[in-house]
Amino acid sequence: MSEVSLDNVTKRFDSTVAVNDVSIDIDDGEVMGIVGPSGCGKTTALRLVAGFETVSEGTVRYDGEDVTHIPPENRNVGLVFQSYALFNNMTVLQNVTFGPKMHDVGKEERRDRACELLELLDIEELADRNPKTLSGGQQQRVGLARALAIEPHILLLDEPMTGLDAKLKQTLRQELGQLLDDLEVTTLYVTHDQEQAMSMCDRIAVMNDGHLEQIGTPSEIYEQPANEFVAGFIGTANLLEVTIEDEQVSFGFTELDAPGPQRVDGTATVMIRPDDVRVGEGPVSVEITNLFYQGEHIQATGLLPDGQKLTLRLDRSLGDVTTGDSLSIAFDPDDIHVIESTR
Amino acid sequence: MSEVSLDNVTKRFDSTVAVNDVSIDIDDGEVMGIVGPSGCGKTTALRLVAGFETVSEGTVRYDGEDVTHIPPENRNVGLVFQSYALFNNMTVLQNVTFGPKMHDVGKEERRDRACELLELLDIEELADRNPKTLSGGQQQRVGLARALAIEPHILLLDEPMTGLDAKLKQTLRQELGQLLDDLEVTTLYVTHDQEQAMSMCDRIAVMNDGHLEQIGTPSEIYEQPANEFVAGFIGTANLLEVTIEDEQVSFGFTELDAPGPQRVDGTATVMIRPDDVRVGEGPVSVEITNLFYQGEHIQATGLLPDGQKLTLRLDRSLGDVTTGDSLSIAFDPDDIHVIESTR
Amino acid sequence: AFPVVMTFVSSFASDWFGVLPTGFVTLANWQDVIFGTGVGADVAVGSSLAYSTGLALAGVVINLIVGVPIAYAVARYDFVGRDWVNVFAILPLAPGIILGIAFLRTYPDLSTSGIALVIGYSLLKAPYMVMAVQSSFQSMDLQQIEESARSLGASWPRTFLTVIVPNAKTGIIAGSIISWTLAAAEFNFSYIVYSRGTPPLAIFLFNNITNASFLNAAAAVSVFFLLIALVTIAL
Amino acid sequence: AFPVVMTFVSSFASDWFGVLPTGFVTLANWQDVIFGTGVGADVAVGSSLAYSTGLALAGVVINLIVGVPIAYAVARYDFVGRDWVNVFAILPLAPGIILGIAFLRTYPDLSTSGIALVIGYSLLKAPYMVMAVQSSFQSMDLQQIEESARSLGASWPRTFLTVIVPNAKTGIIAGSIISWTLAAAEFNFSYIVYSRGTPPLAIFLFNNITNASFLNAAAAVSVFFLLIALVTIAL
Repeated sequence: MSEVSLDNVTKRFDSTVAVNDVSIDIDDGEVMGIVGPSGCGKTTALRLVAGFETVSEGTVRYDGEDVTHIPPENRNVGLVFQSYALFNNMTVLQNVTFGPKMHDVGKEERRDRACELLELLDIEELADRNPKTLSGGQQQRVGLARALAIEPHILLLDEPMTGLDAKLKQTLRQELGQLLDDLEVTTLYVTHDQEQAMSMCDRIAVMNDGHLEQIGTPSEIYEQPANEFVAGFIGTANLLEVTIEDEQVSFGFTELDAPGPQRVDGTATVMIRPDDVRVGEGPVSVEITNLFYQGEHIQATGLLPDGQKLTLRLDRSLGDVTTGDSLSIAFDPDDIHVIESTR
Repeated sequence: MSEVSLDNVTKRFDSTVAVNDVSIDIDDGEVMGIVGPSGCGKTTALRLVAGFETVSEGTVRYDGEDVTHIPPENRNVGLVFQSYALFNNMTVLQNVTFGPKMHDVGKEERRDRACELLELLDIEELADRNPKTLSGGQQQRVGLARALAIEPHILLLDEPMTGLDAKLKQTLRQELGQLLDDLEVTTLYVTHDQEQAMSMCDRIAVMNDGHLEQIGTPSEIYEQPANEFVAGFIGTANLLEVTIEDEQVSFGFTELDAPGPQRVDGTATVMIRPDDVRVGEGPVSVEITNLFYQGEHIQATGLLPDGQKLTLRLDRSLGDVTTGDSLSIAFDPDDIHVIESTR
Repeated sequence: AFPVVMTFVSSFASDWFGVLPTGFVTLANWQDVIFGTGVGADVAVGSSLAYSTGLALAGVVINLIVGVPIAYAVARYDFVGRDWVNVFAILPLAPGIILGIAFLRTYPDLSTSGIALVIGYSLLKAPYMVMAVQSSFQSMDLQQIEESARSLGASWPRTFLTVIVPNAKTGIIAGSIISWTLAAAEFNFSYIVYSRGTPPLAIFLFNNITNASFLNAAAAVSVFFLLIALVTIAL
Repeated sequence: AFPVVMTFVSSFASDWFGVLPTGFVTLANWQDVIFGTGVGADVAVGSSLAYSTGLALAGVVINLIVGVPIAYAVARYDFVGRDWVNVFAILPLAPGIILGIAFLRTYPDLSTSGIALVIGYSLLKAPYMVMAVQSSFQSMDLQQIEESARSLGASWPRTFLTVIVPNAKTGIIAGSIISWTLAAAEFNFSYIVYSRGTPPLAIFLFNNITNASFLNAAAAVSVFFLLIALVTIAL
């Protein structure tokens, strides 16, 4: 396993810029996620790492070595696609030994290596099956085993969960996360699903419109989003306009002491996560307009005194709240995050 | 809008029973969800309501009237498919007026009705566009407008969210939920995604293997699942083996007073939701083996003293817990649910 | 593609005896075709072309009526014998020569009439229509589109005509062009069935080769290809 | 399909003068074909059939070598002129008669050799190969499969031969059968190019019809269809 880095990489297709001056360093053994809406350039970034697209500007490095102009078959990367793209003309075992065979690994050794991987992924009994006959979850494991069999510098996962049942997705997310942790494989995980990225990745790069918006650990990104785009894309965010003066944050309807000295003075946007709105006590009253039961909690929309909407989470114990009720809420100074860039 | 009911409906295809003696009553204006894994019969149930499959046994009723043998074009149901199935040979407006036209509504009136619906769904500016050129979210609205234009007895939604971006799905879920509430349309919503069903439906029918496992409000199903299948399919469930004797619930490693008199005596299975495990204080100690950051909270897996796994939710404030730590936990007698059937 | 270009080029030449046509540029061949003053066969190339065009068109109409529903049924439903229908509809197994003989034996009185040619053309070229239309049907979600229309109150025939067929427009047009061009150029069947009257195009061309006025024929074929190109662009 | 059945049935008859063949069941026709004792033409049906079969097979081999990569390129890449390649590869526009003449003019010395027939067959029937293979390619996720193989260390040619081609097996087999049967039955082109030696099947049949030993021909054609059926089932 290796460190992999994109240094100031730009990729243009004719007149459009798919990836615009993006730098990402993935540490040895790290699971890095790239998330963003469709068309944000995340898949192009993955294809640049794999070598299926050539960069227009910038450098791709594996362990510090420039691989920008090395063709994909000599880069030694493991790819798992959304469709898994298994070879239906071969058995599961032949799929897994295909990579080592191409790398001239001896027959005995590649068989042993494949069996080991199949066992690790708990699919050794599928070795002689045709991939076509497998379920989605099984195909995913075969795809993983095939990619891991070449002991790649980096494992590239392109939306590997899309198309699976919601429940299966949850289970596989845990298993895959565990596996990547255990194997200490350097991994690049591309997805539009921020929940998956948060639970599986060590760090996450958020892309939008070809740009890198923010890169950081899941909690950094969730709790301290760099701008409104990140705040809105990762989780649910309440964005409120405030005036900051003398370390006092004024919402118009209530005031708070700012959490430490603020770099902004004047008008600013603050973000409050729904789960950070304290319900049941406090100076602000909201009128509930909407309730969505979600099992663990109830997501509610309330109207603030100034008419802005606020999303909040109610505990299941508040299950008897109905539309039209008023609830008292409070914000904790530590839970509001001032967004400095408005992009 | 109407009441719709399936009375003891069975549907056989050759030797397989797709729907097995299922009864569901949908009240006027109610949003009923059918959830279950793929192949559970939920889509067949929807097709029986629409009339695209004929029942093998049982009766389908609209407002008490037997429609079992009425062909689909005379049933007046609004259908929205996963693919939306818009007519690409017509404009958006022509799509929406198609239904009224088939029902011999006058040219003026059907145009007015369609414009009203497009406005309600906030897509009036798309009226002259070709459906092919629209985004997924816009297509969904056109599909809805088309289905609603015939003022159907019941609106049938077949996995209408699958295939959309995770973030878009969240937004549309709220909008659609709100819309169905406002319109008071009797709705049958079929999905494999229990989260969507819980937040959008008034009641949910859980199906498995052709059978109806449970029917109830989202909170009934989440908090009092009828059996292990429902407990596991809806949300995340910890299922633990216990012995119940003299209103004492014994876990082996700890004991609890039962919440009121129990119908079971002897060995039983209890369910505890991860968010009901109280963390930080209590008689039981678990060793954390796994942590998944999920933004709002952290999902953790811990080992109980007897080696069983327990899923729990940690508050973000416990963000410094790492694998290998021990945490004290407690169960509240009110939060454990004894599962009576083991199916 | 190469012979098409070669033919087109040579239609403007006055001679073609060696490897390449010579004597450019003459419009004499085209004049012959268009005004029917050609030498060689006993009728003008133009009328032969018009006759073939008309017969082929009639064959296409039959193909549309029969082929589109077959393509639809195979793409949409999973019925017993479906694979057989598919194989028989698609494999263009019957050589024109055999069909022609079977035809003559069965209906000896029809031999000289255009009806025989039309029916033969439509039978021979149906597979292409079915194939082209089927590929259109396969790229759309037939079942969901059809069921949407029916739930909106459209009867099955109405659904078929107002929703299914218009959505398969591309395939239907492609199928019509292909089966029309193939029918207009069909030789074997035409040769067996034709006995007197205006000869179909392929027969005319065949007769002309022995009479050495190939350049006339080239012009006729060029007209034919231009027609196809125009129709293709127009649609 | 009807003429095929009719032909097969009549191959066991000793006479066919009215609407239906009569004089069942005789194996004489089959004997003629298989042992080459047939009357009518100057060679046995059997050798003519074998000759055509071989020529058509050679044409199919050329089609495979040329057609599969074309089908792949069109299905996989989005290059300039792609639509043109597609149209020219797929629209079976060139009638055999024109191709035959262009051929004779260009290479007069080749006329009697089998090479001319093989090249002609492969050019004429290439569209069917391209179409059939393309439909196989279109149903698989070519790009992801190819890129998976390459990321595993396979060079492009190796990826093509060990992964892409085997996955398109169904289409390649279907394309081979279709273009082989069509080539074996091609008349127009064969008629123009053939001058002496063993006649291709279509010419043989054509000659036989005038010589009234159609039942021999029927047996020959039946052999031909049986062959196809056997190959189709075997694969």
